[in-house]
Amino acid sequence: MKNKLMEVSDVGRFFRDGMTIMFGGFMGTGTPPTLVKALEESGAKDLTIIGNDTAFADTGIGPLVTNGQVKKVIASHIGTNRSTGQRMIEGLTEVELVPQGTLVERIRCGGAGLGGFLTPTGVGTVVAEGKQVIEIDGREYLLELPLRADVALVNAAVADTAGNLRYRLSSRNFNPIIALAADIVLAEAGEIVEVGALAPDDVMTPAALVDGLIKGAA
Amino acid sequence: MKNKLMEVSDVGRFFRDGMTIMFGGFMGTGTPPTLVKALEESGAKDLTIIGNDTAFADTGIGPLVTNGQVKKVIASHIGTNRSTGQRMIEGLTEVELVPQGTLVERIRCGGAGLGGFLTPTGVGTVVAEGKQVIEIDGREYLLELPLRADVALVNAAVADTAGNLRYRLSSRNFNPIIALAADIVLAEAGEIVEVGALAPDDVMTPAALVDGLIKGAA
Amino acid sequence: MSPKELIARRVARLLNDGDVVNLGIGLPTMVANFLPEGVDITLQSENGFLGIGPITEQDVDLVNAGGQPCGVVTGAAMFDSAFSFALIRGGHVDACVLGGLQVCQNGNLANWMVPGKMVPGMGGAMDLVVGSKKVVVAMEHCAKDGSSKVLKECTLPLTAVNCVSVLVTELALFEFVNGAMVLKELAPGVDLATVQERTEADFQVAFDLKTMEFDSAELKEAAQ
Amino acid sequence: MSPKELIARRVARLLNDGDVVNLGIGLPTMVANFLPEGVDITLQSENGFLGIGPITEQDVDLVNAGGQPCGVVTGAAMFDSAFSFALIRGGHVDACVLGGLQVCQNGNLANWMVPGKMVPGMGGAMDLVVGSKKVVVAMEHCAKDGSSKVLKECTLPLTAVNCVSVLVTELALFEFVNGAMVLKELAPGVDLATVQERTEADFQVAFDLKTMEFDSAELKEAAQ
Repeated sequence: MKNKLMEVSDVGRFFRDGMTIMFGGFMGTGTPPTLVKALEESGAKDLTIIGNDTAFADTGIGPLVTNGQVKKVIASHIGTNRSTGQRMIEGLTEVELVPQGTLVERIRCGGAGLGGFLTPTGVGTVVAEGKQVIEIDGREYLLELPLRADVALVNAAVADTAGNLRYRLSSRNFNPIIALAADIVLAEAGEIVEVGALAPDDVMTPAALVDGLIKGAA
Repeated sequence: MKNKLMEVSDVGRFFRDGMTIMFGGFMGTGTPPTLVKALEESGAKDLTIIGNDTAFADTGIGPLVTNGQVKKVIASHIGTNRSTGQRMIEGLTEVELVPQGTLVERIRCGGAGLGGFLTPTGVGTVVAEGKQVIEIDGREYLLELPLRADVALVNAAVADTAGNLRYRLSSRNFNPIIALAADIVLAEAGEIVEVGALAPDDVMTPAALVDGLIKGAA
Repeated sequence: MSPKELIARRVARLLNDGDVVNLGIGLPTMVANFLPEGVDITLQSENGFLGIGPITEQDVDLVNAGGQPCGVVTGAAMFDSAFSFALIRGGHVDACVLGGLQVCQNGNLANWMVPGKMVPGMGGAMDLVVGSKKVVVAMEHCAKDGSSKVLKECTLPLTAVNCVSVLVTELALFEFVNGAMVLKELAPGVDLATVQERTEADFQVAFDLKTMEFDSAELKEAAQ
Repeated sequence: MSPKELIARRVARLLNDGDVVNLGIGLPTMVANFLPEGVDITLQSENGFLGIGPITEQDVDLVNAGGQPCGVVTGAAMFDSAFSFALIRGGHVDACVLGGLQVCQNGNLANWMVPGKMVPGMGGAMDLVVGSKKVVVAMEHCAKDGSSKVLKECTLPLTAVNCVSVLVTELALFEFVNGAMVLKELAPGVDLATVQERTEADFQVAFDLKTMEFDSAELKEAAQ
């Protein structure tokens, strides 16, 4: 299997202005700090970022918003990062709020080659605006469409050099889902092991999905 | 956490004529042998069974079909069990053939509270007959609907007494998916351990989904 | 007993042994402290696990749905966010307890946004109230300015329509049955007139209207 | 070299280093034996893993998509069937190789059913041909009765429409480009007239029509 390990300095070349970037994490837990830092330092701007939330002003994906690198946020929650709300009000950053279950399912949909799905979540609310309502067996559902990205930034606890990943506790969250939904998948892991050190049943994201891997802080 | 462990002799009470039963397994690998035997011995008839295939005449779910307990089969493949094909031709058992990816996704959909999903699989084939075609971004998709069951029969490698389950190698297949899609979930595991022996990151199906657990053959 | 504690204690007694429960941030989180003896519930955290427990040692990879460090019970199980919301939307959560900004008489809930003021996002709330078997709203009856939060019609953006099963405030407990809002219980020392006065919604009064029950040990504990 | 071996050897050379590949049952399975030196591919098994390998010791829990005992390579990863088909439909499989009953000139494939005769079910084939980046059909050019399996229009129930990327038979290799079927290569010792005679489909002939290349080591090995 190919060795996917690279230096942090190799990562910058994947980022361009105007890209759509997905990131794992829930209020920063499970967001890859080194990859986010590399994206920050790349100076790429006009980004669309997709993830559960924008964390805090100085943790997780937060700094990217604060820095003004982000044109649009697609998230379920922006309340903990004041800069996101402020930039939204000032018209500097567009924010699309999506219910968390719908958000992660739209990402899964994009990664799984599905054209959309029907969810009861959001029926009769502002979330339904502009969406097709389809009735199945007398219950109304919204037709929600897939989300994909150019690059996904994934945080793992352990990775083998081929890119098989394993997550730990609640830092798993969106990570295994975004790993299917982007053209380029970059992963960061606190611990890098030899191929074979992760048993096949212990792998949570198969190596075939990972394009590049860096060693992060343990 | 509740202890879900029961005797095989307690299992028969869950089965009734006319029920819909989902089962894990791929050509018998990962189908719970003891639970299938209990269903067979319960004598429940006119069953609808949902699973990837009908295995072989004498393995996996096969014997149930051969015995005439099954009114309808929903599966992706029946070729390895001659009795299924024969009963279909004789008009004794109805067979609904569903592409494997669509089948498992319909089950996931039923377990995940979604009303349906759009798949490109089957467009322009007999699978599309009677189904709504929805165009998204210029590509055609079939609207496929959820599947649920009264009882799911799950096969695990290891279970704790609360019902946390872990699968092994290719016997995982449909098992973790059907565990969300039935009113009653019965699991069989070759090895039963104390609660706490499975680390939280090693659990593949949470105990909360499992209603009853039996010790199967190791 | 503070109003919030009263609400949390009453909600705790709505939960059944064996239930899988999702508790929202704030007041709902307090419910876990007041479970009756012998009631074993499993707490779901929508960021990806079943079995929230008391924190023993802080672990950077283990936070609850409020982003706060937490612990897990023995027998906990971790999963990804897609699985977590499959559980939530798929009816595998027996009850969720959420705070509310407004509840109206047909069971609509508004709890995620005040236009022009507070736009944090809905997080997992919309999925939780649509998917949980029982939706309990735990909130104070009136806003700080004294206006009722229990309305004929919600004026704030909705979280979901017809979703509330039970509303518990420091004054009363209402159930929503077949589209009707029914007053089932009064808080200790509260009379019907007070509830009527502080409630804008039209509601029915149960034939067997009761006073909320707390067992004596509980009251004694609360008094301390 | 038997017709089947020739097909398998030619298909093997269509695969690129680093590809994730799904090989169907029968002839396609043979492809794994003929990978060129230095081409490292990962084999997907749609029943739930990446990294099929040679069988070392039989394990009751480890079978391939044909239900046969198999092995795994170092670095293999297991998953459930929903994930497996997310990989397949989601474009994460670079190439799939399947057998065919009929292929027609617009790239339709029929390979799962002969009404009134063989109704085994489509298994994962319909998802594989819709989702894989490249769909290679590996089949003999004519049926046992000598009739062409490469048709103007398929007469058997379809697996999918416009799905075939490349068709490899013991006579020729065709590519399907923008709805057109193009003859790109002839098998060694086969002339265009023979292909035309045994093909019902209308096809274009590539300007740079070539003879299939096999390296000398390969031919030597095959001759033994």
